[in-house]
Amino acid sequence: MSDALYHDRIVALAKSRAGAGKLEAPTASARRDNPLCGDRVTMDVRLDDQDRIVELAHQVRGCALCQASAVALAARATGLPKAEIGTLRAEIDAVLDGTAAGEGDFAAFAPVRPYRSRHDCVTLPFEALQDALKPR
Amino acid sequence: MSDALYHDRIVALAKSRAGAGKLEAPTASARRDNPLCGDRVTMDVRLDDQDRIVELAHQVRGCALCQASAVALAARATGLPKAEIGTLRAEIDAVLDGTAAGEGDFAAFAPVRPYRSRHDCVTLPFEALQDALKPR
Amino acid sequence: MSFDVAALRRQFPILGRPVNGNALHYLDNGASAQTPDAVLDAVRLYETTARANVLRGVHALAEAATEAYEGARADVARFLGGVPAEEVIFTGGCTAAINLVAQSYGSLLKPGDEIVLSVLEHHSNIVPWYQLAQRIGVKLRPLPVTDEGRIDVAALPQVVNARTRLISVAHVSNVTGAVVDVAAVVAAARGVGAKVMLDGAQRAPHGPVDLPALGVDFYVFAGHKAYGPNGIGVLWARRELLEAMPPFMGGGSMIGSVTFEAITWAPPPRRFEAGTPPIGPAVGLGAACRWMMGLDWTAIGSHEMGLTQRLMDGLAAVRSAWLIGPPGLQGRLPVVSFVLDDVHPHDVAQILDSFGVAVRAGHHCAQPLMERFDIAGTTRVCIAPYNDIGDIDALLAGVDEAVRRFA
Amino acid sequence: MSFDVAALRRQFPILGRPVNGNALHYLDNGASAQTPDAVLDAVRLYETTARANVLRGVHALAEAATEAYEGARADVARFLGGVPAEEVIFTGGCTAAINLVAQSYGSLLKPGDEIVLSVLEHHSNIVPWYQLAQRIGVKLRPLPVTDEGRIDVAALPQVVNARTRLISVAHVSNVTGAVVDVAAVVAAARGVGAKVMLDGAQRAPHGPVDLPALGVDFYVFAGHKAYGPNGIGVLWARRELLEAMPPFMGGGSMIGSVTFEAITWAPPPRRFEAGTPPIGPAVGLGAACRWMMGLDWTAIGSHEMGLTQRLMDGLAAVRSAWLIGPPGLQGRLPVVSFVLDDVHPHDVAQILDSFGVAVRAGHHCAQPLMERFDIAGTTRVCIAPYNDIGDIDALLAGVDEAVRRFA
Ligand SMILES: Cc1ncc(COP(=O)(O)O)c(C=O)c1O
Ligand SMILES: Cc1ncc(COP(=O)(O)O)c(C=O)c1O
Repeated sequence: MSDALYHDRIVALAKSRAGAGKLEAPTASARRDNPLCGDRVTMDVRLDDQDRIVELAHQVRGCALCQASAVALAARATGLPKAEIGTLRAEIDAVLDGTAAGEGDFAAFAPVRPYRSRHDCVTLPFEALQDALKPR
Repeated sequence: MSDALYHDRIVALAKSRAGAGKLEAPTASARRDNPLCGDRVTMDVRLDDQDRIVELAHQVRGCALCQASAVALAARATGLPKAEIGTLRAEIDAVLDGTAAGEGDFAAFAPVRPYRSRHDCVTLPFEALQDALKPR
Repeated sequence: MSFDVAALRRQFPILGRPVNGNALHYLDNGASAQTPDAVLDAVRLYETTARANVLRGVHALAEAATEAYEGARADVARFLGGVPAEEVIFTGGCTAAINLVAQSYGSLLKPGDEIVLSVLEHHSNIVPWYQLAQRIGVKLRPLPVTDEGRIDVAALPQVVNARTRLISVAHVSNVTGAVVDVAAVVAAARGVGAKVMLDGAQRAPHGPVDLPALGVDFYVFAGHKAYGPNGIGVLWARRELLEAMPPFMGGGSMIGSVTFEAITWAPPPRRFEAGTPPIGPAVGLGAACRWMMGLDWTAIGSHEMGLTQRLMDGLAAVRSAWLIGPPGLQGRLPVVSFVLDDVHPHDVAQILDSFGVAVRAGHHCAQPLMERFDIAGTTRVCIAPYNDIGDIDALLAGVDEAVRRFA
Repeated sequence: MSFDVAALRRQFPILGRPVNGNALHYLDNGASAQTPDAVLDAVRLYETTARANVLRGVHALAEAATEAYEGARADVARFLGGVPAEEVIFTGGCTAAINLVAQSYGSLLKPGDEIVLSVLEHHSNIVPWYQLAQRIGVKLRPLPVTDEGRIDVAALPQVVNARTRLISVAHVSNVTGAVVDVAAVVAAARGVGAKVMLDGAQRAPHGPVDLPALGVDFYVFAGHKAYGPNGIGVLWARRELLEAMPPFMGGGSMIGSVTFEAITWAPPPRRFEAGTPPIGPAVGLGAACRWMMGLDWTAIGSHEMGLTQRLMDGLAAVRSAWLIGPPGLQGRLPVVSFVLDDVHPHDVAQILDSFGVAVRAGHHCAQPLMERFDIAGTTRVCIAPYNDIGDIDALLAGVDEAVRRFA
C-alpha cells in the first residue's frame, strides 16, 4: 500500500525542500541522471580545508522519494568529514535491503524496501554527492 | 507414407539416369542451386535453327525426386520448340497443386503434392532448363 | 453500447486475477498489452504439436512448423491490409525492425543525405538514425511538434528538401496519442522523391491497418503491444525496396551460397531473417492478428473513445492536472498523458498502483518531446478494448488521492 | 542404467503425440529441441500473472515482470558456471548474438586485423564475419578440419599470428558432434593477445557449461536448441569487453540520454538490449536452464553415449553407410552425421519420416564443411536426454528400408 510508502514523515521531508537550491561558490558539484526515468539530481558542496562538508545544496527534478532522500542526506551530511559519506551510503543501502533500521530520518525509507524499482529514486542523491566528492 | 511417394515409377525414373551427362557443344546451359538444401541441377541444351530442342543433358546433385524429375523433363522436352517449355512447367506445377493429373511420367509426381517442402526438388530441373532458355 | 466488454475481458486470464489484493485495472497497454487465450493457446498448440525448425526439414513436424510460421506471415499480411506476404519480415521486435531499416536501407544512403524525424519520436525511432548519422554522415532533421502534441505537418516545407531521403515518424504518438497526418507526410515525401516509414507500435493495437491506402514505404510494429508474445516484431516494406536492400544480420537461411571467398544472398523475406526465426512468437502474433481481425473495431473505437472522454472529463475536474496532448477526441487514439502540479509522475503511478491501477510514468522513451514541453515526464494512460468504466474510475480515484496526499 | 528416460519423456507433451499415425521418434534436436512442461508452464505463468514491460514500471506487474526477467538472467548466469549476471545479454537468438559481437566488437577492429574461423562453422558464425570483412577489411582465416571432422588445432600455429584479434569456433560441431579442444584454442589466442569466442549452440543442450574453467572471452547459445522458447539467445562476454564495446542496435532502455544532438549509452547489459527485450522467451529460457541444472548429467551422458554407440554400431552394419565425424565416443557429443551411397540425404530423411523418425538432411548451414568432404549433404541424428532405444531402432529400421528401396 502506498499509504505505507508515502507516510507522513516522507511527505513532510519531501515538501520541506530543506537544503534545496544552489551554492554561491561550491567546492564541488555533480549532476546525476537516472536515464530510465529522467530524474536528475545536482549536488553542490562546500568543503573546509579539513575536507569537512560545511555546506550542501541540492536541486532535484524527481519524485517524492528522491526529494525526501536529498533532504535527509543533506541534513545528515552537513558537518561530516568527506570521508564519511561512504558510511551514509552504506547505511541507506542497508535500510533498503532491510538489514538495518537506519538512524534518524534514514529510518523513514524502510517502507521503500519491497518497491525495488524505487530504490534508485532514494539512492540518486547519494550517488550525486559521492560523484561530487570524487577526487578529480 | 513414403511408400506412396517413392513408388516404383519414381524410383525407376531416378535410377534410369536417362539423359544424364553433359553435351559436347550446348547452345545454352544453366545451373540452378537450391540454397536451402544444397541441391544443384545443370541443364545443357542444343537448339536447332528453329529454336527446337534437339538434345538435352542434365547433371543432378540432388534427391530421387529431383533425379526423376530431370529424367521425365528431358524425355518430354526433347523435340519440343523452346517456347513450349513454359507449358511443361505449368503442367508440373498443376500436378503438384493437385489441379491436373499430368501426362505420361509427369503423373508419377502426383504423390509429392502433400509434401510441400519437396515441391522445389521436383521443380529445380524445370527452373534450370527455363534459365538456360532465357534470352540473354 | 453494443460492444460487450465483459465478454472480451473473460478472454484475458490476467484481468481476472487480483494484484496485491486489488482488482487489476491495467492501463499500461502502451508499454505492453495483455494477451488473450487465443494467443496463449495458439503458442501452446504450436509448442506441443508442431515444434521444429522451419525451412527445409522434410519430416512432418518441420512441415507443420513451416506451415505455422508462414501462416503467421500471411495473417500479418492480411492484418496490414492485404499486402503480399513476401513483403512481411519477422524481426525480434519493433526496435529490431527499425534498426534493420536504419542499417540496411541506411547503408544505401550517402553523406549529406537527410532523414526527417519528428520531435515526438520514441527513442527506438531516433537512436538507430543517430547511429547511422555517426557512421556515415547523414543528417537528421527534426520535425517540430505543436502545442497539442501533434507532429507539425505545416512545418514539412521547411524541413523536407531535395536531400531528404526518408521521413520516419510515429503513426501514433506513444505519449500524446496523436495520429499523424499521413497523407501530408506522404505528399511532402513524394514531392522530393523521399521514402516514408511509419512506426506503428501504438497504432497496431487498435485494429487492422490499411497499408495500401496509406501509401507509405515502410511500416513497423511490435507483437507484445498488439496482444501477441514478446520477442517478435514486424517490418513491412515494398518489394522493390527490400530487393534493393542488403541483409542486416548474417546467418543461416538468408544465404544463396557460402564459401570463405564469396557469399550470395537469398531473396526477401529470407534475406532479412538470419538464423532460426522467432517461430513460436510469430505463431502467437499471427493468432493475435487473427483475433484482432475478428473484432468489431467500429464498436471498439466508440468504446475506447467513450472511456477517453470520461478520463479527460475526470482530469478536467482536477485543478492541478493538465494534459500533454490533444484536448479532444479528434485525430487521436486512447493514449492520454497528464501532469499534476506538485506531484511527480512516479509518485502518481505508485499511488495508483495501490489502487490496483497500472499506468506508466516517466519520459516514455521520448526525451526530446519531454524537452519540448519542458517536463521531466508524464503519467500515461493507454486504453485497450478490454478496459472498462471501472478502470477509468479507479484511476480517477487514485489521482484524487495523489493530489490529496501531496497537496 | 540408473537414469529413468521414461520419466523424463513424460515431461515433454509432444513426445506422447502420434505423428501421422506413428509414434514420434524425434532425433532432429540439433535443429530445435523439444520443450518440457517446466518451460511451457513458466512462460504461461508469466503471461497470465506477471506480463508487463520491464524496467522502470512502478506498478506491481511491472515489478513482477522485471523480477522474472532479471531472474532469468541470473538462471542463465548460473547455468554458465556462475558468471556475473551483468555479463549475460539476452538477444533474439544465437545468430543475433554472433551478429552483435561481429558488429559491436567488430567495429573496434582495423583493416588488416585477422579473424580465425574453422571450416566446420555454421553459417551463423561465418556470414556475420564475412559482412564485417566486406565492411571494414578485416581478413578471415580458415582453420582446417581433420578427416575425423574435428577442428584441426594442430594447424593453429599456421593460421594464428600477431594480426589475429579473434578466434571464433563452434564449441561442438552441428554436423560431426566433435567437441573442440578449447584449451588449445585459448592457448593459441593468448599467445598473440587474441580473444576467443565459442559458439555453444550445440553444447548448451547437453548441460551446464563451466565458463570460468574454459577461459574464453565470448560465449553464445540459442534458447530453442536448449529446451527453451524460440526468439531468445544469449551472449556472454567478459565485463571489460562489454564495457569497451559500442551498442549494436539502438532504441529504448539502452541510452543514457537522448537529444537530437547527442546520445549517451547505458552500461552493459542494458546497452546491448535495445527496445523491449524478449521477456517471455527469456523467462522460458531461465526455466529451461533451471530444468537442465536439475538433471543428473553424468547419468544422461552415459545414456546419450550408449544410444550413440548403438546408432554407430547399427550404421556400421549397413554396407553403404559411412560417417562424417569422429568414429568413436571420445571428444564428441551425440550428434551423428552419415551418408548412404546411392541414397540422397533428403530421401533418407523422407523415408525415415514415414517411420515417425524426425532427422535433418542437407548441408546443415555448413557449406564449407560439405565442400571439405565433397558431399552435398548428410543425414544427421542429434540425440537428446529424452531419446531412447526405441528411437534409435526406429531410425535404423528406416535406414534399412531406404537402402532396400533404392538399392
Ligand atoms: C553450431 C551452430 N551455431 C549457430 C546456430 C544458429 O542458431 P540459431 O539459428 O538458433 O540462431 C546453430 C543452429 O542452427 C548451430 O548449430
Ligand atoms: C511509438 C513506439 N515506437 C517504438 C517502440 C519500441 O517498441 P519495442 O520496445 O517493442 O521494440 C515503442 C514502444 O516502446 C513505441 O511506443
